[in-house]
Amino acid sequence: GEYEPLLSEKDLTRVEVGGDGNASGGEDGSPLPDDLTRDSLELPALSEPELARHYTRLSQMIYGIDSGPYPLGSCTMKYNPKFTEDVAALPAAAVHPDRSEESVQGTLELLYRLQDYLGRIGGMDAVTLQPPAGAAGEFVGIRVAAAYHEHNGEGHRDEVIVPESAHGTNFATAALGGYDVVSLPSDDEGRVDLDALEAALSENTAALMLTNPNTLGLFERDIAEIAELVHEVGGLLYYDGANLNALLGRARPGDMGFDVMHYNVHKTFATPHGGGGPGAGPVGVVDDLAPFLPAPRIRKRDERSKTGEPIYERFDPERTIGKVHGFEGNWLVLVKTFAYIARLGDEGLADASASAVLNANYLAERIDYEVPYGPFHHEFVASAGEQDAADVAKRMLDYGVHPPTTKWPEIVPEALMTEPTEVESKTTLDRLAAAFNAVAGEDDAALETAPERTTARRIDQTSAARNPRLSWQALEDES
Amino acid sequence: GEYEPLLSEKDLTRVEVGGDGNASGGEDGSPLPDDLTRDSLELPALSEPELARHYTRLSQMIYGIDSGPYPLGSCTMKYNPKFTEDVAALPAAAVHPDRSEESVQGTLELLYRLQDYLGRIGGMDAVTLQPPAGAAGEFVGIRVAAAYHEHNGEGHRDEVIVPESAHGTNFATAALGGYDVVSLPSDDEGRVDLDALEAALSENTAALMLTNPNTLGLFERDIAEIAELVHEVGGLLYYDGANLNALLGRARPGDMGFDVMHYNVHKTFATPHGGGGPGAGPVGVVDDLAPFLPAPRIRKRDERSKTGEPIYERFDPERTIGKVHGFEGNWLVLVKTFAYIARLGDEGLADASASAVLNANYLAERIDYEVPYGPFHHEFVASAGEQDAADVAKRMLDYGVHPPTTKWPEIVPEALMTEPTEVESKTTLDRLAAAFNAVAGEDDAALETAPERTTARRIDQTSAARNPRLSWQALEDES
Amino acid sequence: MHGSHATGSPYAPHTEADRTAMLEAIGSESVEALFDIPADIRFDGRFDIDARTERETRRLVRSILGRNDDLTELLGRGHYGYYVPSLVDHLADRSEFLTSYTQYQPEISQGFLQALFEYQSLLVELTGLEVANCSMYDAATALGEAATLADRVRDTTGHRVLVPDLLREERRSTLENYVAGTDLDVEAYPVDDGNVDLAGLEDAVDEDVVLLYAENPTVRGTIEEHLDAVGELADANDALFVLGSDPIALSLLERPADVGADVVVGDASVLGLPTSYGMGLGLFATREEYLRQVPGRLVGVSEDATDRRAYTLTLQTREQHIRRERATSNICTNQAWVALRTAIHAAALGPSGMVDLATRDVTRARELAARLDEIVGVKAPVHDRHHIREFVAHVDQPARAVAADLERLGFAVHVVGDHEIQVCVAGVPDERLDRFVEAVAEVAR
Amino acid sequence: MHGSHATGSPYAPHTEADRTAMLEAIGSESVEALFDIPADIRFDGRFDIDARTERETRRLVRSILGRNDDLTELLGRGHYGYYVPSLVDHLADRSEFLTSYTQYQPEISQGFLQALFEYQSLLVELTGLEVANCSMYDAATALGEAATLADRVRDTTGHRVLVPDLLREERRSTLENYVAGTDLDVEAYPVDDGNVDLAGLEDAVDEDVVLLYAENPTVRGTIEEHLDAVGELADANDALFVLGSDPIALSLLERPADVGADVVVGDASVLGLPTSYGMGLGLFATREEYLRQVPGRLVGVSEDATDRRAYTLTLQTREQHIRRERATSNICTNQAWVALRTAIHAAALGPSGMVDLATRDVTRARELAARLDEIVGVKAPVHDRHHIREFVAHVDQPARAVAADLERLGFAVHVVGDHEIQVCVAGVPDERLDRFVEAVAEVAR
Repeated sequence: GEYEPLLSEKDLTRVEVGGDGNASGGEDGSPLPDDLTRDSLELPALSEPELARHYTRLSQMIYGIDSGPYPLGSCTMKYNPKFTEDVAALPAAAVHPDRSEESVQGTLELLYRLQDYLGRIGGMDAVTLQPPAGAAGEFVGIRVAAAYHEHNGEGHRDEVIVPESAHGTNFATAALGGYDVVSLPSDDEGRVDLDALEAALSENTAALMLTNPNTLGLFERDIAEIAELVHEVGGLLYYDGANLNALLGRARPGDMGFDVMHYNVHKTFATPHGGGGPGAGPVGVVDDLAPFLPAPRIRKRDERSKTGEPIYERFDPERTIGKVHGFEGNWLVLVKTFAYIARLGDEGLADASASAVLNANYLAERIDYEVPYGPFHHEFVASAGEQDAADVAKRMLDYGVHPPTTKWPEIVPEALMTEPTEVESKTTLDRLAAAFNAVAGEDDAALETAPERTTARRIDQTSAARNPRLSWQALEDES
Repeated sequence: GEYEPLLSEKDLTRVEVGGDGNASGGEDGSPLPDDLTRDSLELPALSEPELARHYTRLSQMIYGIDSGPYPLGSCTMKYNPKFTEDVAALPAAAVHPDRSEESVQGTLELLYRLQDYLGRIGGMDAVTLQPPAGAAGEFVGIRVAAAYHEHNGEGHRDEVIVPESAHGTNFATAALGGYDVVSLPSDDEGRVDLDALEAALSENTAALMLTNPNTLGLFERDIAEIAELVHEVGGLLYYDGANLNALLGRARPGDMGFDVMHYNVHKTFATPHGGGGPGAGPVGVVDDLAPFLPAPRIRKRDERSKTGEPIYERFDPERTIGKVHGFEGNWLVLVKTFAYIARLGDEGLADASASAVLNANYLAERIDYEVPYGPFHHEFVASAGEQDAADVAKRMLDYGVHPPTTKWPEIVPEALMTEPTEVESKTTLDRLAAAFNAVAGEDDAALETAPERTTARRIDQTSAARNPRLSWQALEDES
Repeated sequence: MHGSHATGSPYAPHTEADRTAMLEAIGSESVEALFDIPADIRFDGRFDIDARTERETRRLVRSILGRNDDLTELLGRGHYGYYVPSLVDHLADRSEFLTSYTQYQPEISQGFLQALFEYQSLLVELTGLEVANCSMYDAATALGEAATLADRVRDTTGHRVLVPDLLREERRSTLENYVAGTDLDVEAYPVDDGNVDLAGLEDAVDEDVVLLYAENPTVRGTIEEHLDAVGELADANDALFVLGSDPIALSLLERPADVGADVVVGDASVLGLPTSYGMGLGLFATREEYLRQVPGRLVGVSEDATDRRAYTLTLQTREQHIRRERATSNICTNQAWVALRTAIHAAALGPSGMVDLATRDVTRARELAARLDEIVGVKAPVHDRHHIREFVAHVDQPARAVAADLERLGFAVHVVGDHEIQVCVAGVPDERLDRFVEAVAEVAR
Repeated sequence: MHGSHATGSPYAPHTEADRTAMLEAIGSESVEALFDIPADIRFDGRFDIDARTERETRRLVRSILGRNDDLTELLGRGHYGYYVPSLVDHLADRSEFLTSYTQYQPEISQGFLQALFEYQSLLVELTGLEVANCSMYDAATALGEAATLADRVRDTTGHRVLVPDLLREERRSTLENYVAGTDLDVEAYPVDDGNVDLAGLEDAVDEDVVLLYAENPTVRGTIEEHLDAVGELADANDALFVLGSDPIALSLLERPADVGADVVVGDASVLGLPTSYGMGLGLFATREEYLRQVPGRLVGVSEDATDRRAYTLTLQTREQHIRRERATSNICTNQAWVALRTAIHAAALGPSGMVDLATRDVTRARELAARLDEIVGVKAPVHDRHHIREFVAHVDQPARAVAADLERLGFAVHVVGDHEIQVCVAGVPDERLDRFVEAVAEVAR
């Protein structure tokens, strides 16, 4: 891998703003008084060919889903069907959110249909599409729960229970919602400890946040009892949708007793992750909670248009918590979500889960590392044993594959949290297993110096944090 | 670089055709009698994710214009503006060639306007857009010349004169047209030798094919005299448009006395080369030759539509040579050509040539290899001297740049035919020069073992030709 | 498309033979047997969602979206339809960018990390602040995060968050949700003819204020004339001064650092995204002193084992996946790919292009207002201020009726008062503006 | 877009400072001084072509092409509008494929070479012939190249090229231009009810024939029933048997090698390209014995210096850049990128998908013909043969009038006789065919 200079190392051009030095040339100076404008702007000025090469080169230094397997447990990195990009790029999708309802019936219809699809898939009564990511979905869930309790005169409930093995966002979201987080240990088999749960539940419990299958890939078999316990004390049961790809067509959160859930569309419906977003985190709720959902939602009017087509409209739920996004969320991601679901249908979605579970079980069988808990579904957590899991990951890079999520959940020592997803072929899984096993047979020296075959070698994290240089300006100041 | 298996090494699935084994499953056997169908078809059956990875990986083993400088003399590898892809992909561009004129007015208008643009740029009276590549354009030119002479009762003319330093297609095209090729040596300064030309010309001369600037980048200063000499014996003067990017806005073939010319749209108007096409080779002619152009051409009708727009129609030139393509050429390439010209306009086109010439002169100044001929324009031919030019090229690959065209034209020993084009920045030219100069300083041993840093190392050409294996089936048979 | 998959996911590759071999290796009789789900909660129904071919799915979406009217949008108020160069699509759509995960393995993510580092640097130049993160969801959520930052960093026991009473209601509502878990309250301060009412603000501010928010330009397109005074007021009361803006406006308007801004929020996707129903890119920049309280991801420079410069996500101990309930935010997935698009668009414009674009936004808005003002029944702009991109016009007719009539003529505008419409020139070609003026003349009298 | 370039090419990067520095290095006073063009032929006029912004250019092209009517095309006759999976665009548009040159430096072109090698292999499987080149321009020029091949390889002194009298006129005209420089003459042999008239052909063939051409399917969509007999006739007279077909038809129909074909030509872009006004991909496959006489480029396998498999253009001594006037063809730039698209499309379909597609082309054409046949005033198909994709229908009304009426109703069909239209089902969704039947019923009586 060759080093690619920063844009600023290729060019920096300072343009004077305002007065005579106005960049707009033909104009008579600046259109604004000097005291309302900045003095100058200094940025790279490069031609289109130079930029094309810069970003092409940068892209070549990235491992994407089209590069090979990406078995990041809980992150569910699936192949992203190319056609969904084309539908999101349709000119008719490029509309402004402040348009009149009459003039965006297409957008409203698509959103309505997606609300409906998601409701059916999750077994939920009402869905909002507004949250722009999974964590934002969690936040909506927690805010809805809070509003619900408040409305019922139970504003004193100030605790949210979160299992030890839950995603970090669960804890952070509960805290952002103003709740005290009550951490719940796992039982010996890696599932919710019912006794511990009973002990944690109280009249102060606002909600229990749960992933099912959990982060070990294990189905919480006692989910019906868990739901009963939570509901008994007046709490709500929240479903973290990160692992929904394991269950499509076989179990629905709504049927398990969950009151509110979010969907991670990139994990369950194959929208691209974009190197960290945009995502979408729609939230589904049971009827009792529907009045609290964010505004607006979309509904069908009773009457039809002159040409007989249904008419859609926005409406504010009766006791809405208001907004969690300035407009209506990540629309283009929602278009891709809709297209994916409409492409696969019942059979496709069910097959996606079946293949995801099959793949995880097959891969686990093929690798030399121990997998302490089971039976698992779409992901499993192996233990690197005497090896350092983070080093294992670095070394796997040298074998041309993406490593699993590491060192989490902590219940498994030196965890290798692995989720191949349904898109990998047997051949690829065998190749991936070979990479695991090659690393399993290596000594610490090989692991500690890894990776050796990547664009960058092992990167010093400590130095980055100790001496933060977060912009090219900071680099210049340094030199 | 990692080896990428053939599709056939990933999977080969044999499907029975006809009878019970019919792949169409639901059908009642084959829809055709067995004796009209093949028995089976054996090809790879892979999923979309597997294919995405295959072709993504293949793409990573290719050096394209977005990878870096591509100074192939005479090939004119320019940056291809991205937006031209978008206009060629417009749904309205996807029409069938057998549509009625009334229903494809948009396509006809674009073709008409492009004919017109090209006529102005080349100084030609009439243009056909049908030839699907430069060599096809040459063939049209030669066929038009033949038809013209035939029409004038001069069918006896059976010689086409081609300078020694001309593109190989000139020779091959003249031969394909049934002509004897008369080869013309250069003078000491690298240009057409007027005495030799006079000697070669006769009443049997059908045409002289000429590139200007020639393949050494030199302008044929005597072009007016050359034209006079050719015309005097009743011959026609053909302009090979490969080097037109050197002259835009400064000289036009029509003004120099050329009777017929082709345009290489990828060289002059930045349409992508696609790893070997599709291209387009429109041909322009003076009035006398217009009746012989291929059919159809496009013209404007006298009347206008009800809404006042011009109406376009196809017409067959009076004494047309007929067709040189089954339909009307490489339409999508022509759309990109039109878009490029419409984007740049007079100033942009003139600047393209200016920058191309400036870049060639600057680069020549910067490299250590000798450049024996000048003053050159958009390209120059350096000599590798004691080094083998082909080895120099291989070694340049190791420096991350594309090498020049080598060993041609033969007038320069160990030729390095170099054309940076207008798109390279000074910084890139300096980097390219550094690559030249690094190689210039190396010994034969380093050159002969090059390249070392590429996906494949030096490839054995002799073995490929001696034992041709041209399909995966041939590889299977072997093993 | 994939022959052996008449049913099932077209993106799952197994043939029947693969499946059999894999089950055999696992030692399971069937795939269904791998599901460890108690019978009583098994779902045995159907979603009743039909599977479709790729082509049918494309036609379905096209036909649904085809119900959107084809209007010329003169709409803004926080979401804009600037022309995005083709280059941006072609580069950002490269699958390595589009389909990679968050850069937790920096050794194979250098390209994305560098692009995000360059995006951060762009914002540092535009704002004059030292630290920019590599994205929040949008302007509204970025403002919400600024409030929780204020809650964390202020020593005082204050609980008041002041925002202008001219603020998009959605933005305020989002802010209120973000502070619902804190002791903060959101209050409005007055605005005078489209600018901060300095006297009114002075009356409103006290020591209890932890955050003072202003926007430049405002939601009505006016340019604030006394931001330095606002900054001083905030400073004098030890309140965080948070300024809302965007990269195009910042190319021309006063640099936030120069008026004392502590945090800049806004929508950076004015560059990089075409109109997309409000999808955006939350800009978040702040002073270095708040570095360890910043929400979201930060890309920093480090070295690899061969001492070459390398990029990596840094200061991750602020984040939820490590700090859990003590994280600076719950954000995980952000808008990284949009930040990439913004960075490419900015690079394509270059500094002159950016200044020119903002300058044209000022002159074209001014010119359009002047032309509308000549129409009987219209007064524009309503506010006697400088404007950028957009302005409010008074119409004698009821605004709703005017907007509905304009929609019939092919133009979408905002209704912002009983007799006020708001129009935006961003991204609208000149000849469309000409036709718009004619349309207004037709309907406004 | 590029700030410092108010005028000039937006794709040329020099600033004024660069230009000055470069001129100084060269030792030239100005760029213009570098042009060595005599004054009397200098062009000092203008082309009168306005420069436009990228956006304006896009709008211009969109507005011009917007004049094309939006019709459902039931058109074929050698050019088809099959649905091309989105995957093909996304992969083939990767700039490494789209913007690279011919693979003269194979060490940095392995990916493209491998894709072309796989394309060749696809054609070998489809035709049963051992050698396929990596593209000609289109079917017509491939036929022309086959004729010059015949001219080179036949020992006889023959000069006759026989083609069916049912042949697209454009294809024949192209062929005639290709043989204009040889002694060959093109003649037609008779066709009977849409198939080769074997008796008539037998009468026409003699030792003077060097090339016998047939198509399967024919231009009228009929499937030839006695190709083996045609092949035998050619063989008996030592004529090259050239068969015209395409990859979709070849997935289902008799394998050319099995009926004695020496060369297969045709349009391979039925896979890979949507309707594109006739742009195509010349398929060219032949027997191994003609290997060294093949026109166009060939990719072969070799080894690199480390003995790893590597791909390279091979047998280049056949080509114009080396052999000049003794080359097997003048072709240089071909249709490589279209071949890539075809290969990806074929791979996306897989063998079952290809057979299914061809099978549906047979059954859907049959069904549509039957439905049209029920309409008063229509008889379909005209030929009592098997069809694939398309067929000719007799209409009692003048065909031109019927076609014009159908066009008003949104459908395009071919007029192929005074009372004959030709319709093609390829790529037309079922519900459009339903509406088409209604439209025919409306206009045909």
